[in-house]
Amino acid sequence: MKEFAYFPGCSLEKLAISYHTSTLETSKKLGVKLQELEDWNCCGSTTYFHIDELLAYTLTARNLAIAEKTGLDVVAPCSACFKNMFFTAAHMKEDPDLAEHINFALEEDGLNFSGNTKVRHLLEMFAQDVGPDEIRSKVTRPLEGVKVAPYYGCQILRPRKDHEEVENPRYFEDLLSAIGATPIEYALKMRCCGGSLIISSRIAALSMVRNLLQCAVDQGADMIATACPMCQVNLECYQQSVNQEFGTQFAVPILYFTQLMGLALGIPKKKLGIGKELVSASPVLAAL
Amino acid sequence: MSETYTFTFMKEVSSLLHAADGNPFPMCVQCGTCSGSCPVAAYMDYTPRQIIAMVNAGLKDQVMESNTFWYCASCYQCTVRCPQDISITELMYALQRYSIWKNRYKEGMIGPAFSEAFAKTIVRTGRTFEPILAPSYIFSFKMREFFQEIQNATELMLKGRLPILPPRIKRLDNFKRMIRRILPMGGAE
Amino acid sequence: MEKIGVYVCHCGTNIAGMVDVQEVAEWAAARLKLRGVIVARDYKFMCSSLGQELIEKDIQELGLTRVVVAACSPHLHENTFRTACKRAGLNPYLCELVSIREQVSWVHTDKDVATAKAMAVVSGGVERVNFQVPLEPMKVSIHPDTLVVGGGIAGIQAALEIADAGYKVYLVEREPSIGGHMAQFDKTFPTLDCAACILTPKMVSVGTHPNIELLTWSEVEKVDGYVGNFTATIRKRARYIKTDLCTGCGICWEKCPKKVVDDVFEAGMGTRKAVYTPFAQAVPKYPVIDRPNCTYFIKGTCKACEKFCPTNAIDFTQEDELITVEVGNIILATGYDTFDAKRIAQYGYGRLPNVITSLEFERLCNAAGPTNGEILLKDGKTKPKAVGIVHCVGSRDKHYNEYCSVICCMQGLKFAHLVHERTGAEVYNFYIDMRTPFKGYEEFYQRVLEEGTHFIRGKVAEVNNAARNKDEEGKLIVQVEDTLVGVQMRIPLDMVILSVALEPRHDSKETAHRFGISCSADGWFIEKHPKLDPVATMTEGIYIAGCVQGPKDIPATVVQGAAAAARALGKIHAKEIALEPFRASVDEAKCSGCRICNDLCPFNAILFHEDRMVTEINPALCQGCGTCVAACPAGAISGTGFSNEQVIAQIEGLLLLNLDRKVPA
Amino acid sequence: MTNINIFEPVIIGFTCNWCSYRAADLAGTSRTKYAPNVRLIRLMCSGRLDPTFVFKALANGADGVMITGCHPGECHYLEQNYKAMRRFHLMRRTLQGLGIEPARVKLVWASAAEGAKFAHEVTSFVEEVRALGPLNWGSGENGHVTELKSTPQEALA
Ligand SMILES: Cc1cc2nc3c(=O)[nH]c(=O)nc-3n(C[C@H](O)[C@H](O)[C@H](O)COP(=O)(O)OP(=O)(O)OC[C@H]3O[C@@H](n4cnc5c(N)ncnc54)[C@H](O)[C@@H]3O)c2cc1C
Ligand SMILES: Cc1cc2nc3c(=O)[nH]c(=O)nc-3n(C[C@H](O)[C@H](O)[C@H](O)COP(=O)(O)OP(=O)(O)OC[C@H]3O[C@@H](n4cnc5c(N)ncnc54)[C@H](O)[C@@H]3O)c2cc1C
Ligand code: SF4
Ligand code: SF4
Ligand code: SF4
Ligand code: SF4
Ligand code: SF4
Ligand code: SF4
Ligand code: SF4
Ligand code: SF4
Repeated sequence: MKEFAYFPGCSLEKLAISYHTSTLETSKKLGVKLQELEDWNCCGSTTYFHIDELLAYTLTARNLAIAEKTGLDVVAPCSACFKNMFFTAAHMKEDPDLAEHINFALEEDGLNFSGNTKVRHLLEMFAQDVGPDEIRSKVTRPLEGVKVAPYYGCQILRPRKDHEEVENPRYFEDLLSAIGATPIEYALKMRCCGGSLIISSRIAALSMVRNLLQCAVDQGADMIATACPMCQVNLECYQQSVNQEFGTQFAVPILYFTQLMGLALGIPKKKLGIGKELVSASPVLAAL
Repeated sequence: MSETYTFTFMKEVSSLLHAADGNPFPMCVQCGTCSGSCPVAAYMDYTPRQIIAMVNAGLKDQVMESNTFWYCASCYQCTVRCPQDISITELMYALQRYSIWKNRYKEGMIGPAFSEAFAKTIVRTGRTFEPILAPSYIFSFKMREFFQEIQNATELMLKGRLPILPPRIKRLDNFKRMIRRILPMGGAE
Repeated sequence: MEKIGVYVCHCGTNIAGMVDVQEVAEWAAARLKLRGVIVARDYKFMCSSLGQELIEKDIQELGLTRVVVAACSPHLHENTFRTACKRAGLNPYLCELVSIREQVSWVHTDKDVATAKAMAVVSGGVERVNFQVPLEPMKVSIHPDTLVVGGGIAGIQAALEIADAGYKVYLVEREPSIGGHMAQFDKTFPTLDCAACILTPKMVSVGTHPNIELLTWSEVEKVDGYVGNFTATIRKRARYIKTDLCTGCGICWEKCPKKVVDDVFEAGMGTRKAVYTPFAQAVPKYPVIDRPNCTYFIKGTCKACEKFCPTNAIDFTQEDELITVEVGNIILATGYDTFDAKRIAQYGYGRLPNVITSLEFERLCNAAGPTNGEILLKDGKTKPKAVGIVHCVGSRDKHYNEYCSVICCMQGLKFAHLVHERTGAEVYNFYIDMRTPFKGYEEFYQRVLEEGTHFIRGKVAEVNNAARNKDEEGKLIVQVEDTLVGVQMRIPLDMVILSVALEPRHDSKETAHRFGISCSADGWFIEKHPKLDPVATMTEGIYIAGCVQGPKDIPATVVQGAAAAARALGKIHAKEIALEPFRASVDEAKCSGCRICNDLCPFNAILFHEDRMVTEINPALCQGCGTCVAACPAGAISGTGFSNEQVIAQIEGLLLLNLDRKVPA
Repeated sequence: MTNINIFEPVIIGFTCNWCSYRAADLAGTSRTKYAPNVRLIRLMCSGRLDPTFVFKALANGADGVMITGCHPGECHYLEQNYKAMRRFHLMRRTLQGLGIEPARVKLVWASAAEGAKFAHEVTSFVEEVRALGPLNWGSGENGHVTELKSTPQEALA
């Protein structure tokens, strides 16, 4: 059985509660054990880098250190958390001075991070570590006929520069195919949704949301699957605002990929938090 | 009007980067890949490439007066494509930090206030909590945006997706002492 | 005691700027007097004729028996000073050149430290030269035949120059025909000559030249020997055609039912048959059967070609043939590959049908190409109304290749002109810098500007099909910053041409190793000197020409092909060559017959006499690496020019200064 | 060597004529700066390296020895650098037996194109040896040698 340390991140506590519950449900079904980190703290999202780089690394390093104690690889469902953990771990490994400075601070909480914990995004964990074949074998209700736009967003992929797949990854598509859905091809699958801009530069963010929805709908998407609470909220909550701002008529359900996996694995909708979304997915899912 | 080249600003900014060595923005060849890739470029006063040129030329006032780095969505699209391997996103962060420290930013910017509010919450509680963040920035919204936010919040509340009380981590004292080893707390405490 | 002269060079300020040369010379004269130094001088330019005369005069007047020159790298001027010594009557091998420029003044920053190091280097040289013995260069004869590998324009030019001078050439080409990349083009910049018109006559000359033995569909597998006396083993792959009977009539490929996508000559834009010549003007004219794709070889039936061939030239029983040839010189001209545009996924190559590479475009506008020279979209009928040419695809980018591919700016201009002329479409060139050096190139740029081509300064960020409005629907959208305006642009286009980088051949590292030469980290073959000897390699008798050495256009390729030929001809004319007499030899009296050395020589120079139980080294085969010298436990093997005594003495000399300093004051 | 207080190690470097000596040339022509503590000896091939050379260097006052050659698989003499590599490992064991830190001897592959790498390796090796401290091994009678014992004639005899 696969086992991972699990860092839910702040958003999953409430705002993205359905992501949390559907993650736990699908993992259970697939025989993956997730062990939530004890007493984790917020990783600072992207905002902390605006204030103090070292502090941003330290906040994340605390969680990494807690994860390291479990001896397991750690998974994060939120792309921003993932990126922070992935790069904090990488930088601390490359730069012993940085590691020393941070570990000095961690001492206050009786912690130390030596850089050995591997960091995975939840999507990578399911799509690559568990793998499409394994998932396919457990599917009881394939999502036949549902055209889903896989939305990678930014920070699952970037800024990793060491592999050329950052510009055209395929594993989300493979995962959707494994649960019987039809992944659609659309150009903006890795384009930023502007999540972090909704406060500071609303019009830019709204137009980014609009472009994304437009591109997915033009290519025939019934819904968009996300792998990040920020993306989900942004694409969903601001559809109304986009429609007001640009005179469009979008009503695209935005679900977490774990919710779709859960459906295909035969988990009841309620347990997956389906119904909590603002743009209802029922019309699309009714066809199943 | 003419300007004189000075390189102090460029050096100041590079010293703000965790790894200025690995992020040699004076190596920029002004190819524009970053700005061509940036999903926010259309809304920025200057494109990311222009900001790099301005930093290198020492045009500090113009850079500080621009909205560019506050509008950066941290999407890293520029960074993974730059043919010179420059981490433009990290430069944007550095400019944000510089701007907050020097308390210099374009009038009407919401980014700085939001960042500070967000950061203070984490430092106080160890976690974030959306509702108490709202007041610190929402006043700068225009009326329509204000109502859009209220509407969103209400809907989310009804769906059980907004928390009522701020969550706290358990070892908060240790946590605060840990932070003190990294930076003097100043007004955030 | 030897009488040694020490000469310290200023090299203008190159050395004197960082090393106190006068102090070094004075120190050598004083401190090394006991070691045999009787004169030490410094001079502004030792390699100038006055500098050399200085040495010659001292040899004659002071009776010097050894010379040490402290100057630049021996790879630059060792020969110069050896020749000077020889002129003055001193055996040239009694001269030692030590480097205080590349190894001292150019790499260090503290004058005192650099000066001290220079002294150490000089004293190392003095100690070593003491143990040098007079040597005579080994004379070896030069076989008059030459092997040219690669039949692109570089190889063709080199082969013709040598053959015209009256010497035999073996030209080995991997593909069924010679011609290389140039044969794929329609027009060539900057004069827009038709490529076939200028290339075909040369190809025909190669095919008919009495002095050229053309071996196409062949590869060199192994090379043994050394300058003047190489033996190359060549695999002639089975053609399944009896070339003595075939007339090149073309009936076989007309009748062959098996179509194959041609990834080489047509760059994937067109098809050929299983029996084929890559193009109509191919040299030689007879086809090959591509075994992995031939129905007969796959299924055991077909033989349509055999049935219809009027001369019974098809022969399915042929097998690969290994031949060996003896040659004196080798010219490598294996050219380049193009960058795989799929690696830059954001440009959509391979996903968006009308994003094509430059090589594909060459076929598209070639009159003999898949569309008969009509520039059409993938649907095969629509003419594009707007075409974009993306520069620097895979070049000048730390993620792919850092270098500039040299030809693609001009190639982009050529394409702009052709698109304009043949379709009237709007043409955009997206560039970072326009690089148009060399004769007539800037003028060509001017002409294309006049024609109304749009030039947008900005590296293209991405190409996609995500339309945001009516104008963009159904189009390819190029997203780019126009850096001269400072605005992000989205430009809807029908066709996007990616000017892909020139890259070393995918197998360049293996090829380099097979011929015993080195290649750069990128994979380009390394020339002997980047400025003063760009055609020779570090291995005597092996030359390089064309794009194997680095990206270049056709004129530069031809120049280098001719230059390589001239160098080979020079050797052939000299009939013999003097080799460095650095060879290992066994002192039979000391050899214990332990045979430890016996397996160490990769050149099989070491042989063991069972009868006498001693080892001997064949000086003709020994290359002087010294590995056996280092291995012999009895100290029975010695190397001329690199004896144990010499190296030990040099170590002592290099450390003399330190020993001095350890003496308490 | 100007600052008396800092230990400046002395390194003898053996370079191969075809690759690392050219890498040193390239470092020079590209004006790449590196630590001045190294003094180079040109051999035709790393395979020529006789272990006695290394011991001789250390005995005569060198604090470290750097052996450089073509990358495995790129030897000008086809495969002699593999032989150098094998010898190198043996040599380190011998040094250990003599009570000398094996880290005083370093093997580096550098092709003719790797001037920057060569420079970098020299500088970092100097730092490594500096950290080990002076060797002071067998430097002749009462620890000092002021004149080389053998004159060329003596040695030849
Ligand atoms: C799209 C494009 C357009 C261009 N347009 C122009 C132009 O208009 N004007 C201009 O001046 N230049 C142009 N160039 C540059 C031009 O192609 C080169 O300068 C020229 O072709 C180099 O010739 P070459 O003989 O060195 O290499 P190649 O043409 O690559 O020839 C090498 C030959 O060696 C053979 N070979 C390879 N490996 C082996 C092996 N191991 N054994 C035996 N044979 C082998 C190959 O099959 C080939 O026949 C263009 C390049 C490109 C990519
Ligand atoms: C400022 C400058 C810097 C440069 N730097 C570099 C560099 O760093 N690297 C580089 O690669 N290139 C450099 N170059 C280019 C380089 O100078 C040329 O490539 C090179 O010198 C050309 O050599 P040449 O023999 O063709 O011509 P020249 O050097 O001009 O030699 C021609 C010779 O012919 C003689 N001559 C002329 N007419 C007659 C006659 N009728 N009869 C007899 N003799 C005659 C002249 O006196 C002269 O000696 C530089 C050029 C300039 C202007
Ligand atoms: S992509 Fe890189 S090199 Fe190009 S303009 Fe931007 S920062 Fe400069
Ligand atoms: S990281 Fe910032 S500057 Fe870079 S592309 Fe994204 S939004 Fe633009
Ligand atoms: S001998 Fe060498 S160092 Fe001296 S002047 Fe000539 S090139 Fe310069
Ligand atoms: S093999 Fe026969 S049919 Fe084919 S070209 Fe030659 S002669 Fe003609
Ligand atoms: S036997 Fe092969 S080459 Fe001949 S016609 Fe048939 S498929 Fe073509
Ligand atoms: S020649 Fe022009 S297009 Fe080609 S790599 Fe150089 S600058 Fe780019
Ligand atoms: S190693 Fe020396 S002693 Fe042994 S066989 Fe070879 S030459 Fe003779
Ligand atoms: S010196 Fe090298 S090439 Fe010569 S015999 Fe010995 S091992 Fe062979």
